[in-house]
Amino acid sequence: MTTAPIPPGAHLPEHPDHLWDDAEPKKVYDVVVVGGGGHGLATAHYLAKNHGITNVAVLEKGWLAGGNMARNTTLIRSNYLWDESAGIYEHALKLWEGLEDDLGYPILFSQRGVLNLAHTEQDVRDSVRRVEANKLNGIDAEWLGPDEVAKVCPIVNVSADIRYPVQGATFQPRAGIAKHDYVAWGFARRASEAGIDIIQNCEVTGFVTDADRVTGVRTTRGTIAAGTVALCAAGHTSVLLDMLGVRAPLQSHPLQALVSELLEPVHPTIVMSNAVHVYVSQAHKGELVMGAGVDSYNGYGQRGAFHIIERQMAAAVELFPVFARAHLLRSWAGVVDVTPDASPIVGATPYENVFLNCGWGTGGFKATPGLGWAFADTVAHGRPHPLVAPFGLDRFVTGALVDEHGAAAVAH
Amino acid sequence: MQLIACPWCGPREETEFSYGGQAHVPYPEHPASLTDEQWAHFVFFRDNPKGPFAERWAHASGCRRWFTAVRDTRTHKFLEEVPR
Amino acid sequence: MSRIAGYGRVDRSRTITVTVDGTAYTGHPGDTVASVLLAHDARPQTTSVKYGRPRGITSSWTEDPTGLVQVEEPFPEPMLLAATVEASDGLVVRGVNGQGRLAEVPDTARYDRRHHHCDVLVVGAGPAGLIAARTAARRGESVVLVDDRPTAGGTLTGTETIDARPALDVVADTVAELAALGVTHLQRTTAFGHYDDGFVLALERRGETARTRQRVHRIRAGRVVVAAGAIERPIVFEDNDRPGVMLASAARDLLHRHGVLAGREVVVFTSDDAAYAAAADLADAGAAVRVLDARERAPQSWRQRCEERGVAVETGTLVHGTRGEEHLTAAVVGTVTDSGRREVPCDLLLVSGGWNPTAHLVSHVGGTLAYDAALGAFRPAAPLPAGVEAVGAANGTFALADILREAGGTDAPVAPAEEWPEPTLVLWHTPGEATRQFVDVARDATVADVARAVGAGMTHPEHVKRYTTIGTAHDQGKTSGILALGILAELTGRPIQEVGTTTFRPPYTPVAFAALAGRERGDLFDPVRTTPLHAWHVAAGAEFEDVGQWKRARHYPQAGEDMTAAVLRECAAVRTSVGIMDASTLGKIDVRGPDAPVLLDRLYTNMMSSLKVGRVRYGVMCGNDGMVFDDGTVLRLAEDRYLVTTTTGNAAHVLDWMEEWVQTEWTDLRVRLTSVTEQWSIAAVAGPRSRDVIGAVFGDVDVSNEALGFMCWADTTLDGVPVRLARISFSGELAYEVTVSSWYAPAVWARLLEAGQEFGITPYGTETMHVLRAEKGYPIIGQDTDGTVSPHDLGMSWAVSKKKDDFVGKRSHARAENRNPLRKQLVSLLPTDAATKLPEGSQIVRFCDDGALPPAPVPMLGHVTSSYHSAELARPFALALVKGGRERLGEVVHVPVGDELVAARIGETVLVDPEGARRDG
Amino acid sequence: MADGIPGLTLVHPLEGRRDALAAASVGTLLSLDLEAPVAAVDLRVDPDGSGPAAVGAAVGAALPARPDTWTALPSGLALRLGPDEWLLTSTTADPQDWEFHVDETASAHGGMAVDVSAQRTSVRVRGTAARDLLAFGCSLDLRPAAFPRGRCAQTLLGQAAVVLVAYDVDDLALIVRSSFAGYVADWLVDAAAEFQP
Repeated sequence: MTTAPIPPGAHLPEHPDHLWDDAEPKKVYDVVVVGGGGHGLATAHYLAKNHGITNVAVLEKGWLAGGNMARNTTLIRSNYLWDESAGIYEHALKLWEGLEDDLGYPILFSQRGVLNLAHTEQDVRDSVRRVEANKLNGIDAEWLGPDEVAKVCPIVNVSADIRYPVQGATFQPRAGIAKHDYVAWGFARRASEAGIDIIQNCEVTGFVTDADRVTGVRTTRGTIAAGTVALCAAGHTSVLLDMLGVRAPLQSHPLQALVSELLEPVHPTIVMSNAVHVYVSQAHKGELVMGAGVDSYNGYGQRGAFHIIERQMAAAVELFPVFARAHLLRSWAGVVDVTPDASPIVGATPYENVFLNCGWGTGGFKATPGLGWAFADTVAHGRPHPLVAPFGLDRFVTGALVDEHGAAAVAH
Repeated sequence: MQLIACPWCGPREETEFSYGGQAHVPYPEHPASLTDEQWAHFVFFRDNPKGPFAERWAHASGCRRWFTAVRDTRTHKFLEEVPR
Repeated sequence: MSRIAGYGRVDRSRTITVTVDGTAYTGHPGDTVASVLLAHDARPQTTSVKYGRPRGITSSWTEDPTGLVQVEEPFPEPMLLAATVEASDGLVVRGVNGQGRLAEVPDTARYDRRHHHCDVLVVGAGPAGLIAARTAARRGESVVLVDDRPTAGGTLTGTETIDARPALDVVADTVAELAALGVTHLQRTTAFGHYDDGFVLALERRGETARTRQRVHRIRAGRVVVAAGAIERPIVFEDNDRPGVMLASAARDLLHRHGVLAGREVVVFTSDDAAYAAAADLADAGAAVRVLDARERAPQSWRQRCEERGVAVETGTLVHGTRGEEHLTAAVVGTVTDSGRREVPCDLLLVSGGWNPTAHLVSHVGGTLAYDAALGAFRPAAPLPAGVEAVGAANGTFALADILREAGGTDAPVAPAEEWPEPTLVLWHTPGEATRQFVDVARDATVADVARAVGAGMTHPEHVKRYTTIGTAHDQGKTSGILALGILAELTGRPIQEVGTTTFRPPYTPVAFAALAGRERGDLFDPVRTTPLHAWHVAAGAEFEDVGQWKRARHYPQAGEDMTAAVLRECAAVRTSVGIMDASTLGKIDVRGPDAPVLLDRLYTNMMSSLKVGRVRYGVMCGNDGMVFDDGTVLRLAEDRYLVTTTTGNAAHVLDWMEEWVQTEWTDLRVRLTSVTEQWSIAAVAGPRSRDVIGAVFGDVDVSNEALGFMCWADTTLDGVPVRLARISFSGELAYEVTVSSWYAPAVWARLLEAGQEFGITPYGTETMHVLRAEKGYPIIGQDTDGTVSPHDLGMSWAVSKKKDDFVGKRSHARAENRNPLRKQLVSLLPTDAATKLPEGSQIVRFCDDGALPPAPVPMLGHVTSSYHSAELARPFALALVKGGRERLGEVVHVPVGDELVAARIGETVLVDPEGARRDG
Repeated sequence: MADGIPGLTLVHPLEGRRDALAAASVGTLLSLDLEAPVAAVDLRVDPDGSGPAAVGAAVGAALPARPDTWTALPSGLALRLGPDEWLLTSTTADPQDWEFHVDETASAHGGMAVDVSAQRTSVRVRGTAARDLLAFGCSLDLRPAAFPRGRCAQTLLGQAAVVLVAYDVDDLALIVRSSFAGYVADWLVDAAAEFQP
């Protein structure tokens, strides 16, 4: 038997022998978390870990973490412009940095840094503005000129003779990627260990209400009484809110992503470019993982239009000439819920015991532990945790938006 | 990569069109008389149904006319396209 | 050497040399790398990703989970299959251990796209596809036929007969007839994605020497006929990953396409009839063959044919494992009933567990695939999506006679029906050590891994796939996917249809990024928009800046000048004499109709209906959210006609937005909008001597302040060409905008330069324009605003009408947050050292008495939006958005710059000529 | 019009690419030529009213009634761009006069005409490969039966909006906004390489 060198990253860590139990729904729970994705599972984990609340059910309409959690491109960063965003995302990043130990699970968290490229004079202004804001918020960030960009990521084409030359980039060294499935399974395993019921193939079909309280959740597996309801349904939040007669400024759009075949390491970091709508990292096994901007129209179909991917490939080959003969192996789409100011909606609803967590757009994955932490606290104490307080539904009435479009509307 | 039937130009590639969101959301008669909440609902809140949805589309790279379409957001399929 | 005389369709008259893992092998045109290697009894030097076990070639086309190679010459391309790479002279490849390598130099090959429209697209040129295409073409339908292999015929080998003739003769005749009927017939073309409304993407491999290496065909078809055939299904047993184990159909394919005999001592392990054809053919070609049939009964006619050839057939017999080191030496065999084992020496072990229809393209458009227990496979289920059909093996029809009938109906040629066939026995794996039974050979994933996933609490195929990585390799589980489902069903004691169905996503096979980019590379990546004066700017040595898709002259450096020096010079020229700038990129919209004034009153924050004909007014537009999103000047050309200008980058957006209001909201307004952005070119002539220049060029115009005052316009002609002169100033100087048909822009520009010579007229670019306007406190929308800034925040309440009961955005200005005294407001910022140019984007913090920043988080007051060196002020200055800025006039704040804290004083925005004497003079 | 008005030189937006386009031409297979600038107005008038007929009378030929079609004027073209929108060109009129002439009639019928002579320019694409060339970048069904003489369409070529005009099976024109003309010319030249012997 030959023992040729095993390619780096070919080995994935061994999984634990046991992950979670498929629970049968009980009649009543203190907390019912609707949505068994990253946010729902993280919320359940921190409810148990930080607040000792374990009489909890996590309801998933399909297979666990099979929504955006299974479909995202796993970028983790906290270099957002506004204090409010920086607060929640940086809290999340700090938790990411200790998450493998907390979960006792090899989630392949790899801090390799993220470059946000600037292609125009205005990109440069916006980038410097964001870097300076990050520094003052205690977030690692620097502005790099084209030469320094080439040092961090030699395969980026920084020559002046491309259509939109790279003028520089912001760099957050602590940014990284993680293995999305393992993250979800790690949270599920801890929650399951704590006695929380993880219930799959259980779709919410309605709510039992009593004045301004929700007393139960109707599901395809029967009605479940709930002390508190926490909504973590991402792209499908509007469907649930419609059942409650609550309106939120959400639009669900397809967001596509794709991978290449396995390649020898060529890409040491993560590169994002708004101007040409491309996002690339190289995952642990060696595949290039890419995402683009969201598809333009509303859709729950978990499929996008191919011209978006073609445009993305054109941008990728422009910025990374060496990618020319890499191959698109698989493409897919998730359903992201987008808000008018590109910031999430977290907090109270007109129902005193129903709490809302949605509108993360392309930012959901990176926020997972931070949101779970703050949302669990919100649910446990029945009031918004300070980190999510700025993201209440009421901001659309007062006009106190957290507009991440202008200077930092960065997908993923 | 759908074919969208522009009521004027006929079926054209999706890439020629731009999306205008929910249809039939009229500009308020007297914005000044609205509460902040009512105004916020006009400015920011739109339906987001999983199923048939009446939307506004513009044939941006064609005749540049706006029209109304009913589309199923589950399949993305267009069910009906009518002028304005 | 295993090249067999009299077999194969390779061109033996020519010999080519292919280098694999450093060894040169001879082959022939028509070979693949796999067939060349097998002809030399070799295999690529590859090992598996996880356990480093040797890997061979297990199939002859795209489904091969092994046999990965890296092309090195003529140009590096990663992760291709030896079975699909066509051999060409000088080709250099090497085996790949799970990861490919990208080229270090850019790929200069050409790639493009081509659109097609047809009544029928047929995918697959096997017997089903050819006849389906012929039937449609004979009916007079326009047909496109694509097939991924180099030649038509699919799995037909030449041993079959159709209409009592050799099948390949019928294929050749059909291909000729299709050509005669005008069918667009593309071989080496893989339909890789199927989308709504009959849209299929197909990649054509045109060859390394073709002008265009690869082409993506974008085919819009009335009907899509999926005739893509089927993929043979392996059976899992111990050490089934050992080189020498191969799909039965692959060995047959290699023999008849390439004249290669993949083994001399052959064991065929099967649970269906098709593999008998391989046994017979390989025996005819000189191999010693033994058939082990897992079923109790062998198909009678095949048993006879085997006897005639001396091929032993054992029924109720299973392969439990293999022996060998680098390569197979024996199969470990037993019977279904007892536990006895014996070794059967062999150098090739062919496996066949039945066939899986290649129905990917049906699934891409949401067609459901239902499990067929008789086939042990998923097949297209009725109703298929509208306009989609599946015929032949892709539809689960495997007998040639039936395939032809299904594809051609009464019009179809006839093949003899197979006599006394035996039903397929669905067998996922034989008994044995699960840790060595490979479900996905490409991922080193075994039956034990599936069992472990189930033990961990996973029951959904998606979870198992992600836990074991089965089906995620280059082949996307073409052979392993169904096995994993079957084994999962077995382990969880559920029928397959309950375990889950299979859905496929594009692409069917991997597609190079560059092929998808097509022509959209370099300058064709995105349109470059230029003005009629672009050639002049280039000749004048301008540095350009990208503004949207436009190239705008940013400054005109002279010998030895950097941008700062050039801009200071250009600024000084405008402030002291005269400068000229190309402002043609400004968006221009002709707004006409009796209700034009009404529309503009609703869209602009200020009043436009009161503007007199002959006058100009600056206006601001807000969105419904009350935030500024564009600004510009408005000329009233007539009672019912305005010319609206927009910012360069926002022009298309503003026009679309205005059309949206007119067409969808205020449909009662009698007003029409026409883009005239390219119709009119604008030369901005600015500076104290601008009046002299304009006067000199347009002698017949009274350019005195009385006749043509600030914010007035007048029409004239130059040599008969209509010209419009407008007193508009974005620099704060006496200035004119000269508007002329773009046809004559270069000519008029030349006249202005000529007349300006004596005043040293200086062309200036956007950077200089930015400095000049900033000195006057004029904001640039998108630079000094970011979508969160209202006209009031900009200090432009003077441009917000209080008379109008409404305009777009007015209501939002009344929201609580908009009345917050701590909103950011536009102010100027003067570094107290009068020397430091604050970087644009810098954040602003409270003055730190001890000269050091407090620990993070440090509250921020705002940020620097614009910052320049001013020739006029002989110092750097900046504009900034600062919380409660206008309440802080005179206050000194700190701006962190690198490790320094730079002190700066907040002030009014207008720093030059506050009373506007120059501008209005 | 091509020679412009004496005194001021009319510069074709694609002057700098005239030679490149000529060089990209391939015998009878393909020829790419700049078209001389023409006077053009964007006509907007109620299609159901008396306007179209009146304007037709004024310009000497009936305006096209069907969507995406054109008709010949005595010295120019009338292209139907939208429900209430036409592009009227004249090879002989002066742009200002052309706008005045059409507008005079149109405004009497609640319509209007706007001079867009310099807004767009045009490239003639001729030859047996003309439609094949365009099929590389245009998603319309350009088969002669589907896009015969008399058809026109506003669509995309590559990334640019164009008005595609079918004069004949082997004779088409691309009308494009002047600022995009360079891109379209470069695109055509690049695609035309496919037909070089």
